[in-house]
Amino acid sequence: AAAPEEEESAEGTDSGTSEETETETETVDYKACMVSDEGGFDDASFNEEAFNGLQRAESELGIETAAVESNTGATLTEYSSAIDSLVGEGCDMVFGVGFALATAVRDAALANPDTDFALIDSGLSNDDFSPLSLENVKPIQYDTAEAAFLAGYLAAATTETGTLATYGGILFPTVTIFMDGFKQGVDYYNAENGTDVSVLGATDEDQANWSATGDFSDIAKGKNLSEQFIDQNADIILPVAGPVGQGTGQASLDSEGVLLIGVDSDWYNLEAHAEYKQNILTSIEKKMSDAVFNVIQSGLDGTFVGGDENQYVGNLANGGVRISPEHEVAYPDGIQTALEALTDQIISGELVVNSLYKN
Amino acid sequence: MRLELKGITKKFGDFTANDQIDLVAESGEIHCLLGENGAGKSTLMNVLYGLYQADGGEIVLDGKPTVFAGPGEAMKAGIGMVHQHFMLIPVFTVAENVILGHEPTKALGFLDVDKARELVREISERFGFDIDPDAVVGDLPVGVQQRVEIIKALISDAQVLIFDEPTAVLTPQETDELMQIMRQLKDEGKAIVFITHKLREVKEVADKITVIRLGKVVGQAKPSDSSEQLASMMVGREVDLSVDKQPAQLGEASFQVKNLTAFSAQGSKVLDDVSFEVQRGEIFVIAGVQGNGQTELAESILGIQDKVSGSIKLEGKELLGRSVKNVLDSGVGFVPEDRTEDGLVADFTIAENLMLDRSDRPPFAKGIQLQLKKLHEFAEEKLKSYDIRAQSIFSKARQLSGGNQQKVVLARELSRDLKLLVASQPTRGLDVGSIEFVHEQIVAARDSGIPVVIIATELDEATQLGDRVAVMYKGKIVGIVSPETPREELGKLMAGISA
Amino acid sequence: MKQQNLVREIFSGNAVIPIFAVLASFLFGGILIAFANEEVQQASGYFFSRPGDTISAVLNSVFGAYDALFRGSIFNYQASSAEGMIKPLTETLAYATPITLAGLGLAVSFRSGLFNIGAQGQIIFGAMFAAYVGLSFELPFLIHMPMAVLAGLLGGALWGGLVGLLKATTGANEVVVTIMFNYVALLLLTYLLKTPVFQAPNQVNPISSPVAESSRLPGILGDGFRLHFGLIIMLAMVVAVWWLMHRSSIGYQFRALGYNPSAARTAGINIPLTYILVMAVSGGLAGMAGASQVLGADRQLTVGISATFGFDAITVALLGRNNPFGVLAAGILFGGLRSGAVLMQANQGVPVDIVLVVQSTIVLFIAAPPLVRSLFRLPKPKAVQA
Amino acid sequence: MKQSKKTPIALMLLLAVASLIIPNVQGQQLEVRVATGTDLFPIPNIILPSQGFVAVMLILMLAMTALSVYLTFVRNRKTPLIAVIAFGFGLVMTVLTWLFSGATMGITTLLAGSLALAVPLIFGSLSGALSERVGIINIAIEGQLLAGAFTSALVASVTDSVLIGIFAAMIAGSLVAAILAVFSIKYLVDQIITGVVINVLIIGLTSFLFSTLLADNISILNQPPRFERISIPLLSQIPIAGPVLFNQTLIVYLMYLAVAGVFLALFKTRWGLRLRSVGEYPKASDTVGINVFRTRYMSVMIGGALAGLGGSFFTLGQVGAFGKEMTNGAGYIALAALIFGRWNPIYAAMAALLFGFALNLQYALQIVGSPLPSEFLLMLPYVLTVVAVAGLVGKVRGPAAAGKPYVKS
Ligand SMILES: Nc1ncnc2c1ncn2[C@@H]1O[C@H](COP(=O)(O)OP(=O)(O)OP(=O)(O)O)[C@@H](O)[C@H]1O
Ligand SMILES: Nc1ncnc2c1ncn2[C@@H]1O[C@H](COP(=O)(O)OP(=O)(O)OP(=O)(O)O)[C@@H](O)[C@H]1O
Ligand SMILES: [Mg+2]
Ligand SMILES: [Mg+2]
Repeated sequence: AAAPEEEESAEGTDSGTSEETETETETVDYKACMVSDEGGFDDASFNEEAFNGLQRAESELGIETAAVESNTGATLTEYSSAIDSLVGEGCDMVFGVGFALATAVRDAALANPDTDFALIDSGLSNDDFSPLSLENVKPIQYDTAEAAFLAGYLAAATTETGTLATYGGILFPTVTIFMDGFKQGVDYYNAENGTDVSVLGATDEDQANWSATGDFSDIAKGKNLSEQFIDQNADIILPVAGPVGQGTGQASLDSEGVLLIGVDSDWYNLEAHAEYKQNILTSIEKKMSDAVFNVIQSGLDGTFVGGDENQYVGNLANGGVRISPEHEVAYPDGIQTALEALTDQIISGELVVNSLYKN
Repeated sequence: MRLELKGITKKFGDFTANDQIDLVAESGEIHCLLGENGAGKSTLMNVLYGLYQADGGEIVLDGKPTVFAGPGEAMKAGIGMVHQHFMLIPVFTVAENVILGHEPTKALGFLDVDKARELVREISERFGFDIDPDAVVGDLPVGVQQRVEIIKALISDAQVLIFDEPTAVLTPQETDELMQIMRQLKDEGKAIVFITHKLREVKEVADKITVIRLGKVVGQAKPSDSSEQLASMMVGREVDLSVDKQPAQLGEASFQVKNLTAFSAQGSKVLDDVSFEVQRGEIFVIAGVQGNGQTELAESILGIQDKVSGSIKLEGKELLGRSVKNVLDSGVGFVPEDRTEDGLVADFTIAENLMLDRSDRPPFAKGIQLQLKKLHEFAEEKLKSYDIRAQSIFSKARQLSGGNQQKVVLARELSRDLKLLVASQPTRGLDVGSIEFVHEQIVAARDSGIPVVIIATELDEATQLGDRVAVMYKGKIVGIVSPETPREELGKLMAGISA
Repeated sequence: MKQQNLVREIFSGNAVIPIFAVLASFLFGGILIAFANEEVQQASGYFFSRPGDTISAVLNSVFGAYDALFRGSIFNYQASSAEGMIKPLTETLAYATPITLAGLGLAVSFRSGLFNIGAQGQIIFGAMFAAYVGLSFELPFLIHMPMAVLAGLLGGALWGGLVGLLKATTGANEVVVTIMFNYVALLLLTYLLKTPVFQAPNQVNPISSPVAESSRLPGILGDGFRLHFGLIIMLAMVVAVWWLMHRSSIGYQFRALGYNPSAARTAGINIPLTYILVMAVSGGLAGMAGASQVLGADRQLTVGISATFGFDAITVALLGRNNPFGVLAAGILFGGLRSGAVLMQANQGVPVDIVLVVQSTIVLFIAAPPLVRSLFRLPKPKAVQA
Repeated sequence: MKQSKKTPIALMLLLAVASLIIPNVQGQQLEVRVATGTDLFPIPNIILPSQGFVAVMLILMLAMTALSVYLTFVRNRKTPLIAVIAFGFGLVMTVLTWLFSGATMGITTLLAGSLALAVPLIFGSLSGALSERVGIINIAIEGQLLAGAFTSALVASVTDSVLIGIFAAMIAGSLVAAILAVFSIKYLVDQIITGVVINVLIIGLTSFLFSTLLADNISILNQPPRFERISIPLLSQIPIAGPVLFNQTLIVYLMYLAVAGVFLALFKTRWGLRLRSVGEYPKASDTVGINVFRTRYMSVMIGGALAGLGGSFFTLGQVGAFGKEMTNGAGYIALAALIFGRWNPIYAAMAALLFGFALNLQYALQIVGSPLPSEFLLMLPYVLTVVAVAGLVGKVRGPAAAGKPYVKS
């Protein structure tokens, strides 16, 4: 059976909020809870995007919520005890945000069959890493490469210097999937148009050798790395490093004609990125807030279905990932239509963007 | 100026270091303060100088009761002090040390270094010192450092000057010079308080003598009193000031040093082809002005001197090039020159200090397990036999007075099976009673049939203790003479004039 | 009169200082908790019309938070089962295990005059070595588990000993080297977790497979609890370190070096060798903390395996005055705060960062008895009065 | 003491590394771009024949190594610093040629970025210098930087003034320093505990205030103005040095002044002499009437103010917003630079610059496409520091009284 959120997920976040805010006072006897990974809920990126879904559910569905933010230096044990505590607090549904929580969610789900769980960015597995399916756990994953592909194509079409760049915080697979899709989009554009646009920071075949700042907190390093990219002629940069990406935004303010691409949510609309929003070409959105909201709603409706076979993989087809609409930076002529065509091809399967979700 | 201390009491915890002490220092007068190690002399002076706050009594300056909240105020009131433990910053130059606290400056608080140098030169000249104002103090031999301390006290033009054992580290000539200076100052109308353990000095310069024991004034003495009288007043019993020893029973020459040459880090020669032999049952004294290579010689024997060549043989076994541990294990007892720095771990208890060089072997360890019971028995025994004055074997070494610290080092070094004893300035800073005891122990070691090497700067000690006396000058042995050699002749040798 | 003396005796003794220190820091933390609380914020909006609301909101938020801290770290009286009630205490001890082990290691080095701030990296090395043994072999439990723990010890000892070696041979300052080695160790771990050396097969994320059952530190109280055999090892190490430092000749030499290196040298102690030994022992204990995490708590190797234990350990070592039993007490305090923090957040929505604030103020107050005395107007102890 | 053989051995080892690199230099030429937008006249790119250039550098390194070997083993003298620097120059140039041969090396950006990464480290190490020289070990640099970063972002956002922002940062930094000072001077708490704990406290406080206050009101509370670049006429037009050093923001100029100022104050003034005496032997200072406590408080707090200023560079100089734990260990690196630089402000600044350069070079390597995984490149600055400390610096001696409280009887 298809997961219930798939019908609705194509809708944007903005459309839902305005009409339903009045329902907020009426409380429902349902509690949804969430545990973040290291970044915390203010990271202007990954965790914040997921947390928004929880908050939206609180205000629109009138449910109760609780959240535990993990500190830098949280251990697996702490993730486990955070989830245990939330279960103990009577949560009906608990979200684990990030692959780091996979083991903790699995153990809690086994111990608490009556509580529903959802796990973002990872599936479940047994100790030997054979896939595991649990009735009460819904994995939520994203084939971000598809949207990143579009962003790469767009960037390749937009660049004036013929040089793009990308970097990660730490090269986790959930990070490199952005960079990889982006690169594929650029290559596709090159092949199609006979151009030679290059992607700095991901030149090597071996993904391990791609660029990274080393952490997800030192914004200054992001700025520095970006300046070097710019010095090597790059004019569009894709930072996949949470808040560190703000450094790229700042670097774009210091040089003429440099653009950046956001990740996780539409940075154009986020206050943290407001200062340089005129330089945001687009963002590769991973619409976790929608998924979180929808899964909560299914729990509330009693339509929640867990299990590996019912995992949710956000992709272009179901609207779980997308690139943000055109804002201030105008796309080159004809690119909008080209992007739409590519989207259709990807959805239809005619065009395959390689990623770890497709092999 | 007249400075009066009335009923000063100072306690450290439950321990009373000064108990109702009265003392007067008057213009144009040298007042000597005598007392055995730990009697409370330095404590009293530190109270006077504002470094310690008294628990009772008062300081009266020209008739006015005064309270010094800190040394700054004492200085302002015209008091200067040469401290027993150097109050010098080792990494600063002589000039920087001298001007600290009253620096000549140019605009914006920038130091006037030229003026500072000038000041040092001026004072040096006035009192006949020869000191390079740009030398780093830590590199200077202690004797020179003491002069820097004295310059510091003199430069502020104080009316009351306190000298706390300045002569413990001076050579006889330097001591004579200092006494000359003190007389000069006295004639200028200054009041001087002088602390020393050397009765010869007391008798030479004192106008008044106050003796304290166990924190209390036990009485006044006259400079004309005999040394024996002064000594027994201090210690509270009869003291024999001459070293009582039998003629040496010489054995074979089991310790041989041949062609020893060493260089300093800067590349200058600090030991220059030194050769000598010491026989079993003989005390071989190395005399000379400090800084002429004695330290390097001792450290070469111990194995911590770098860049050294030649040979050092003990009972036929070459010591040079071996590790310290190996040298000690060969039966070398070593009393270092600087006991607090090299001889003791101040934060260890007396007991712990007593096994410092034997902690890894019987009787103190079985495997790696310490045998604390054995250690404690051993320590109790040493505490008694060496008359170490401490509350218990568990007292920290830092709580001991200097003399008692030295006894701990000697007790440790002499209680091993020795084949050689090397002791540098074993009685520096000790009171007469302790000196008597230490000398007895050294003679006893000699009489047990081992060669003994003593490094001494005190001529009296050298001649009384030694069976032969070698004089070092600029890294060389310039002469080996009998202890009966007249003082003047020895003095000439020490100044580098060969016999 | 007599009773008054007794009261005075109690309040002037050092034993009450920690209690009042905790009290003082809770007061301070309480201000922040109230400040962050939504109800308080709302009620203070109309403070002047109904001040009672604000006050009760403040009290509710603060008491709620500390009640949760208590229930999360010591005893959960609200739990439905007896098991649930004592569980928090076991969690506290589970967290205290790695912190105390690493703290013991640092205490050894601090006592010996070496300022090792590299526990973080040494924990990582211990964890990597233990994980490697735990993942690569199939052996009977009685061989495998001890072997994996020893591997952890070895890993930490090598990484720490290397610092000692550098210091002994080149004089390199251990503070600089250990700071740098922390980063190097973390980067190496991050890299290796993406290579087949550690990364689990069929796994895209940088996580290792769980270590073999036979290499794990077994649970002490059964499945419901996270407390594992590492606690026993830790307690054994407390005693072992005490024995090493105070009853063995090696520890005696370590301390001699720490107090007075030049006297140690004159007494024939081999200084370079002792540097290496100290750092190896220190690193080895931190390495066991890593092993305890991999084999007992997490059971798999992750990038976050060392958490902030290595930094906590610095404070724990010094707070325990480098005395093994003091370190144990301080380690349990830190474990309790870590464990209680979670419930404070889950139950009361108290931001996790407040725990850091409370934790650091507790330490400052505990370390400064005169401050606590003057804050609470406690009488001075006799020795100070004199 | 023997003449240490470390320097020649280190040089020989590094020479061996260099000669491994040299055969791998590919590409015909190295193009060096010096020009930036602000030059007085257009500067053409410098084109160097890669192989030839490397050969010259190799000769330079060989000569310096030979000199060092000769001096150490034959003459028994120390290798002069200038020879080591010349060797280092040759080595760096060799590595750069290897990396950039066939591509364009933007030397100006590379150096400017190194400076930017070093700025907070330098301020931090100045704080360390002022504090440790007076006898208080300063582990709390991290907390001082972070407090400065947070406060300056908040205050500059609210007041819309960078100047008020940095002023506030300095106050915040010195308040953090005051905690360190009070606990270590008055309450005799171990200085290292105090430092470590202060860092935790400040991380907790700033993160707490960030999530409860800043994150919800970004546009009012966390969008500070940033420093404008001020280019100094003439100086800024010197090739390379001009844009790197003299087309900078106010805070960088303040840094130059601070380094020079702290150096002069410490070593050339009465104040500095007294301060250092307190850090070496407080009792001796006391005996000449110097107020040990006041000197300690003053110096530690002035240091804190400088570190606070350095912290504002993160927010007002670089990023334009505060982020949780954004200093990310810079305080510890600054501490390492301080020790590496032997507690001397100028050497410490050079150590920080070296670190900044290594960090930035490593990014350049990532970009040019290196055969090594990013983690290994990220290790470069840390490993390089260890190599430098072990190979070239060796044993250093800090202020003798650092870490020891002064207690009067
Ligand atoms: N800071 C202190 N704390 C505790 N006890 C101390 C302190 N300073 C000195 N004492 C003790 O006070 C006594 C007097 O010490 P003081 O230094 O005044 O002796 P002294 O007469 O100068 O001896 P010496 O001739 O060895 O210099 C000694 O027993 C010493 O152990
Ligand atoms: N600044 C200086 N000016 C003049 N001579 C100096 C200076 N520094 C050292 N010397 C001389 O260098 C030699 C070695 O000095 P050092 O301090 O090592 O003496 P030492 O043999 O160790 O004697 P001590 O027993 O005092 O320690 C001595 O001759 C000393 O006088
Ligand atoms: Mg004295
Ligand atoms: Mg000497």
